Amino acid sequence: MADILAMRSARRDGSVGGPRTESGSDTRAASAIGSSITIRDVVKTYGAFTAADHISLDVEPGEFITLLGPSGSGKTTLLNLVAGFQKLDGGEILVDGKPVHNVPPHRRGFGMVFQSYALFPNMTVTQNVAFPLRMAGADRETTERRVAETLDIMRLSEHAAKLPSQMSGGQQQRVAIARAIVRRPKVVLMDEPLSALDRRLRESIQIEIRDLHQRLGSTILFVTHDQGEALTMSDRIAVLDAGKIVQVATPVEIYRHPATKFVASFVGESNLIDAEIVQKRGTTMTLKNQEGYVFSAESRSSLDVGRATVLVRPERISISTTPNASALPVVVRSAIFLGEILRIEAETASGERLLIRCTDSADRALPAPGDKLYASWRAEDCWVLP
Amino acid sequence: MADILAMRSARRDGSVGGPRTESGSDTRAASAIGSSITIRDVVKTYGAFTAADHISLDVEPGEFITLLGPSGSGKTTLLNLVAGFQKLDGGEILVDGKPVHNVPPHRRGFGMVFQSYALFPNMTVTQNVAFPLRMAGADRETTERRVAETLDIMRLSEHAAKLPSQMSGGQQQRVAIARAIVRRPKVVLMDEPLSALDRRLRESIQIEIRDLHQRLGSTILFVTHDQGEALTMSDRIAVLDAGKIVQVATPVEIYRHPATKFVASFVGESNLIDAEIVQKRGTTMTLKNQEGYVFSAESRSSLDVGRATVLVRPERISISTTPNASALPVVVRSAIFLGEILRIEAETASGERLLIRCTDSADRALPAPGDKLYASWRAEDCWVLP
Amino acid sequence: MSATAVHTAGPTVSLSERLKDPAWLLLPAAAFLAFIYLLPLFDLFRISMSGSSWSVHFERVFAVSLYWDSLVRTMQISFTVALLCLFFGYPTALLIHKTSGWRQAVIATAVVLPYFIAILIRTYSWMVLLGKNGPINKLAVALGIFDQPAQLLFNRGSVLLGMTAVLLPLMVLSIYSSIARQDPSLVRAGQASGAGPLAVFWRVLLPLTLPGMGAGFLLVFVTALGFFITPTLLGGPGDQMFAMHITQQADFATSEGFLQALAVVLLVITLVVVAIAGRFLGFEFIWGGNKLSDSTKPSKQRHPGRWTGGALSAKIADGIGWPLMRLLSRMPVNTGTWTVRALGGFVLMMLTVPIVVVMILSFSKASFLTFPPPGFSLRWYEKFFSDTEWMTAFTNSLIIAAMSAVFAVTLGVMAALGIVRSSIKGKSAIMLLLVSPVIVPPVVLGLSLYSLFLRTDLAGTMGGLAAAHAIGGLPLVVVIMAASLQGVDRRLEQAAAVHGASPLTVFRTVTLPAIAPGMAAAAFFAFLHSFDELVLSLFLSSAQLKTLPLRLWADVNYQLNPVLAVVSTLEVLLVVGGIALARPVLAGRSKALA
Amino acid sequence: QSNEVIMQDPGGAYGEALRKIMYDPFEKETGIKVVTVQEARSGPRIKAQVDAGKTEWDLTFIFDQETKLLGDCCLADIDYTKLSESAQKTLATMPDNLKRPKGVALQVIGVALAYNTEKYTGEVPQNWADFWNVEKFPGTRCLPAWPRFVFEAALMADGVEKEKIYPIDMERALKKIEEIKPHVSKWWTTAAQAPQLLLDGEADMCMAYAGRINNLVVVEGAPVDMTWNDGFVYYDFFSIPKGAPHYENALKLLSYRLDAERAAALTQEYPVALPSPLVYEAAPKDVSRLWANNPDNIAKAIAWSPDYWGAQSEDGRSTNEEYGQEKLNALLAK
Ligand SMILES: Nc1ncnc2c1ncn2[C@@H]1O[C@H](COP(=O)(O)OP(=O)(O)OP(=O)(O)O)[C@@H](O)[C@H]1O
Ligand SMILES: Nc1ncnc2c1ncn2[C@@H]1O[C@H](COP(=O)(O)OP(=O)(O)OP(=O)(O)O)[C@@H](O)[C@H]1O
Ligand SMILES: [Mg+2]
Ligand SMILES: [Mg+2]
Repeated sequence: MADILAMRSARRDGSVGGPRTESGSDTRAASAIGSSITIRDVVKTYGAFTAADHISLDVEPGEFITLLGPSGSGKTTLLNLVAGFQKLDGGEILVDGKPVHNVPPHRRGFGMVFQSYALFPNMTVTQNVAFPLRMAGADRETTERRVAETLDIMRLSEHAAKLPSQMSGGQQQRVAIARAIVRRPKVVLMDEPLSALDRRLRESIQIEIRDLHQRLGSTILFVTHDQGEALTMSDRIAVLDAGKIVQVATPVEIYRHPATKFVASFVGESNLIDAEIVQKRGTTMTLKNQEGYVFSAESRSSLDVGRATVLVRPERISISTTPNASALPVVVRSAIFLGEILRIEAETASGERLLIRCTDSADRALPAPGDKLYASWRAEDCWVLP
Repeated sequence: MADILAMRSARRDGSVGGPRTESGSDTRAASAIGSSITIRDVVKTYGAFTAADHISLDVEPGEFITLLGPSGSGKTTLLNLVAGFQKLDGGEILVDGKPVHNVPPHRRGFGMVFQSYALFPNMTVTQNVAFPLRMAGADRETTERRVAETLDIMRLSEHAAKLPSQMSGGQQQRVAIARAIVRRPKVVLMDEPLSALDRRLRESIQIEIRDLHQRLGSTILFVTHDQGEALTMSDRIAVLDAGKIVQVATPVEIYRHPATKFVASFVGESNLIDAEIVQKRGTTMTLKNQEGYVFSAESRSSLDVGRATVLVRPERISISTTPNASALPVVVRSAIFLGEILRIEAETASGERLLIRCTDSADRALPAPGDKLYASWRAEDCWVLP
Repeated sequence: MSATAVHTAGPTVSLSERLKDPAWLLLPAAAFLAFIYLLPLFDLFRISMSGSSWSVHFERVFAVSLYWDSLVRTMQISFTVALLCLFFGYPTALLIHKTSGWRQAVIATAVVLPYFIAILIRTYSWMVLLGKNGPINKLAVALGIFDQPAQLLFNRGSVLLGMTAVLLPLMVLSIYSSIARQDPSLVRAGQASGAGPLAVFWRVLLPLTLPGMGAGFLLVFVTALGFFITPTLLGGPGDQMFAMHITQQADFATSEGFLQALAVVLLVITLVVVAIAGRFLGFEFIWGGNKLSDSTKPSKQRHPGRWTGGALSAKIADGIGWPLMRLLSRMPVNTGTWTVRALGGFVLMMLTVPIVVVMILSFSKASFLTFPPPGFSLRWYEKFFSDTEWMTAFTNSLIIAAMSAVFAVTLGVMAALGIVRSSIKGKSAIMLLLVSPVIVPPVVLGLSLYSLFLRTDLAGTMGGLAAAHAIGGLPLVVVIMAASLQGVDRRLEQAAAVHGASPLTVFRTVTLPAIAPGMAAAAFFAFLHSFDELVLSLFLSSAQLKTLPLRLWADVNYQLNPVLAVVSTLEVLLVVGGIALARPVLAGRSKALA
Repeated sequence: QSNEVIMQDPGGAYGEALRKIMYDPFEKETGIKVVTVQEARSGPRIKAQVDAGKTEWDLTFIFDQETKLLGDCCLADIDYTKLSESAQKTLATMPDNLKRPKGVALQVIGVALAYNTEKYTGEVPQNWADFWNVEKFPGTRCLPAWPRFVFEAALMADGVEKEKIYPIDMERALKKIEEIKPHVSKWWTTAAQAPQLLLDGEADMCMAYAGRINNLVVVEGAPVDMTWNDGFVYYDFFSIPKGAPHYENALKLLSYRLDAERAAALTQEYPVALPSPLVYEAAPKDVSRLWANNPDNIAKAIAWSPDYWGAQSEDGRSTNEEYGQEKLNALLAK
């Protein structure tokens, strides 16, 4: 997880060089033909169950936003509301500033990948993919060219004449993607479009989607359950839980500064330490954990007394075998050697679990269960959950 | 990738302590109620297209075998053949040593998760899950208990009264898993059963499936496109490509000693180096790459002259900034700092790409594009593809 | 984005909102029926109350126990026939579904063929088969089963047999159109769960094809209520059905008022019975009153009554169903297949043997129908072909039937969409109204309609006749299509819509292919309903416009002669030829669909 | 308006005979086209046409009672003076009751006892008493499912004299019918059924329409025969609806049909005759043996009374016919 993020943030931050800047909300005017989408206080209920609970989200034109959340959190529901398949029970949705509740789905000009693919069973792959173009009235030649292009991108050319029922799951999913993007719509809604693909294909299609996004500037609302995917691909991530949006932020922000415990533990591996606030000075807070270990942490929380939960990512913890006043003593429960990395599960004296990922330095022996270690972290790697 | 494998192999090899031994084919008699499955020279064609091309595979009782392969490689086809849904065009399938071509699917006593879930749309979740038990004639009380248990495992208890159409994709997939395992069948066929689940849920259900597997000793034939999943969960992995099985081996073996270039590059990241065989002594081979860099490698290949392809995993390459006779000089193209790890893309003088993942030691500066580095690896980390 | 224009003021919004609800699709059918059916029906009610006091005719209906008894008997017979059709129709539909290629074509043809034979002559061929000197008796005597020819005709059994044979295709095609849509992976899932073919059938296929079965049952039941030719010819004195009384009354010049009162009683009581039965059995599933999946509607179907209503049947299913299923799944694997084949084969025989009899009769030398014919000749063929009126009548019938089918299908499909896809209230009532034209005996409807047509100058026009025939065709289409629409995957429609297809295009590209089997069946029945329609035609045709049934009837009126058999034989050959020619096309399509 | 006449037509073999003997020569002679309409029950339709003010037909045939029931509302007076001379001559031989202002009888219909000659080779049934006598004449019977004819026959079988049949003692008739009920294989409702039942062997002895039996005996040589003893004779009337579009043409066609020679020729094609002795005399004796207008036959038969059946029933709710029908239906359904 951390890898992906680092890789991405490295690219983003320009350290290795990426075409785009940190925030998705900036100007990309040159190619920005995507629409803005404003979701305002949207409510959707099924009987007594609320599947979308006062959701608000502003999507900039050309932005790539990922909806991330556990199964059943309302991701598909939200996409369906944006696409116009379901009636809102409250709130409104605006596209390019205009309310769309009166615009039927076929006038919204979106592309969409359905979680269940929803390919037309009576049409061949080619016909499926050509469908949106035909609807848009494209001429024959353009249609043929664009369909061939898109099938090529999706590695489907050899299946062009097949019917959906004659294809494997992954092939069907790729047809669904092809159909959604072939018209190069201003807005593309994708519901777990890569879930049936193996890593290699998935990576190459991720690249194609990003590429398409950058070339055409389409606004993309992307649903995935794969955090890695969310972290690498999105301009911003909206984390959903039980029908509510709990945080919308850039991937780096989500990873480093999660808004809630849920986000912290849903995205990436995490240590959530229960501590008492000792002191607060600016954005730095001094805390004390159950054993009395005192440490500093970054915080934007408004809290300044009482208890708080502090997030420390496992890879941000450094360990040493020598006792150290400014370090937390832990006992190793298990240690696994992962290539160059050590994954250690340790426990504090009070029984709190601590997950540590650290480099395997040649200068010390591999820790064994029962060993004593001293863990420490930097204040800036430590985040007080608001 | 390497992490997962290491983590797993660590567990497997007993270095940290795992309940099971390396090979899946050993005795687990105590709980082994699973059936053996013998797939012998099986052929399945669709018109001119061969979806299963003389596939042979021996599955031991109680073994957990994963079918891994790119989209469209024939994984679903193979499962369907084992389940008895499609007629063989050649070969035979034996369960517990008995040919089953005359046994209709419902008498095979298998459990199955379908890639498309295939839930009964007219039944509630409870009814769907209870279905196999009722068919098996379980009494009411047992049925209720087992269904409740299984729903609980799958985190579905609160959805028990819903119809499939009222559930999210991930929820439906979990119902499909519940239905497949509720009867605790001797053989469970699972076609990408976790593809719609987020990491956390996926991990916990992976654990449940492993647990179930160990407790009951069911034989499991598992399809996934997720290599990580394949590597962590399986006793053995069968890699499919274009309707053929290209390798069947333990995860460690697959990762370390892939049988073909395809396996090497499909599973994990890899450097495939083209080299000329200089000399062969026992299982050690001396090779020379295009630039004349001479190195040793492990080999079980029967080749002893001519050209060969050598696999070196990126994490097995060590680098140094000082010239070294026994190292290969490369130029850095890009370097990304991934937490504690450096991911370097480098190029040899002859333009061959080399991917390197190595620890970021404090004693040297972060390499920048254009820097010269010296790469080397140990003979035992280097594998000559047969 | 075209959102702009639409979104302005409040009232406009609500209007366009309202237009989005497909309920308006009911309007054309409603307008059509209001004019051509409700007006005459109103007339019917008016006349039925035109006695010295409004209730005098009704008093008479209920004063004589005869009518009430007959009404009960009619319901019993119709219900039994519907059950029989279901019992024999389902395996036949399965058989069609399970076979493929030429076999499927043959079976499907065998099912639809009888519909091309005038009902009168179809019934007659049963009289031949079951007669004292008929083949069945002869065979039984030869085999020593009977020592002397038995009286197989003119009893309840022969009525049920005859009616079942006549109405079976309606059931078979209704069911088939819903079986054809099923997702094959569900069957696999059932099998993987340990369910044998029979159990899969019982627990998976059967529930999923309920709308088709329900539609078939409703149509057969309601159509059977109005039957009189078959029971008249095949029944004994104890098998008088209500429509027979009505027809009998229609012969009395003085029966005006009473005749209408009988019809009103039949209509009202039938509707009430169907409505109550529908309530009780949850008949609405046919037209989606109990639709499971539509999430846009706040879950009306969740109300607990449904489930408690289902609880009883669930208990029965638990207590008896499951053990039985397990037992069945332990039977040899082929049991199910063989049951289907045996029952289906029996049905096919029942449907085709009469055709063979008719064909043989068409070559008879005699001017009367007798089997085996005393000698063979082509006399009746010559007669048919030498008379241009036959050919004219035939062409007229074709044109009118085609027009009528177009009317019925257009209006019916729209209405079915309106019912199934809208969220209007009172769907059951609307549906009953749409189905009711089948119940009103044409003898009584005909006269009112004739007056109406005379006044509007429609009498004797092809359009008028086609429209009148569509009154009876429409219910067939609506019911079959409503059931068909239940099986359409909404997500596919959404997928089409989001990719730019207007509602009409969505219908054309997604919905239509999905409901095509049902629609073909519906169009087929609407066509044949018109092609076979006699009674309304008697009223509404003119000197210049004669249809085939009218010609046949003119012959039948005085004597049953082999020309009828000739016409039937030619129709059969036409259909078989047509299907044979169309097969490459159909096969290509079905392959594409496989 | 084109020069035509729209004529109601029974169709079938009878229709063909009419076309050949009557219409074609008529068209050739007068240049008036005869357009036929097939319809069995014209009364209600005429009423509807006249009500709507759009009469379509020129000449229709209706039942006896209907000349009275529809007379005022819907039927035009037949101007007998305008008929041709030959027609006048035929009319002169017909009883007054058959040439009413609103309708003229053109068809004699007979209902009689028919039987299978292969079944009864020796002694054949002679009257309704024999029909009821299942000892002497074993075998199955068939009867119409109507009160008319059947009640009369039952009474005759029960020994009521021909003259005393009307008014009918329904209870007595029903009791007698109950006796024969177990032996009746089929209670038929359409004219074509009875001969068919006889031919198929489903019934050995039937009450049947004379015309078709006659046609079977003479033309087809089928193994059936009939007796006119205790038979019934009644008439079909022809009328011109009010507002008929071609009144004059209708009179011309009527004249043509009333021509005795031609009417006789018609009976040879199809044995339904005009109720005039002139017609009978014009036909060869061997074919006219079984005709309903054979004076011998008429003497053996009884004149069936439409008036009785059309009269109010004792309970005042309906006609005798409807009342009897209900009684009969109830008995049959038992
Ligand atoms: N009915 C059919 N007719 C023709 N080709 C078919 C049919 N069914 C499957 N195939 C082809 O057979 C190949 C194997 O299909 P299969 O479903 O086994 O793939 P898979 O390995 O499960 O792939 P995925 O991971 O995408 O689900 C595919 O290329 C597919 O297109
Ligand atoms: N028609 C319905 N009736 C009742 N509940 C529904 C209905 N449709 C969806 N739900 C519920 O709404 C919730 C949100 O569903 P949704 O499909 O949006 O989830 P999701 O985030 O897409 O999950 P997944 O990742 O599993 O696809 C789920 O708990 C689901 O059970
Ligand atoms: Mg979803
Ligand atoms: Mg698959």
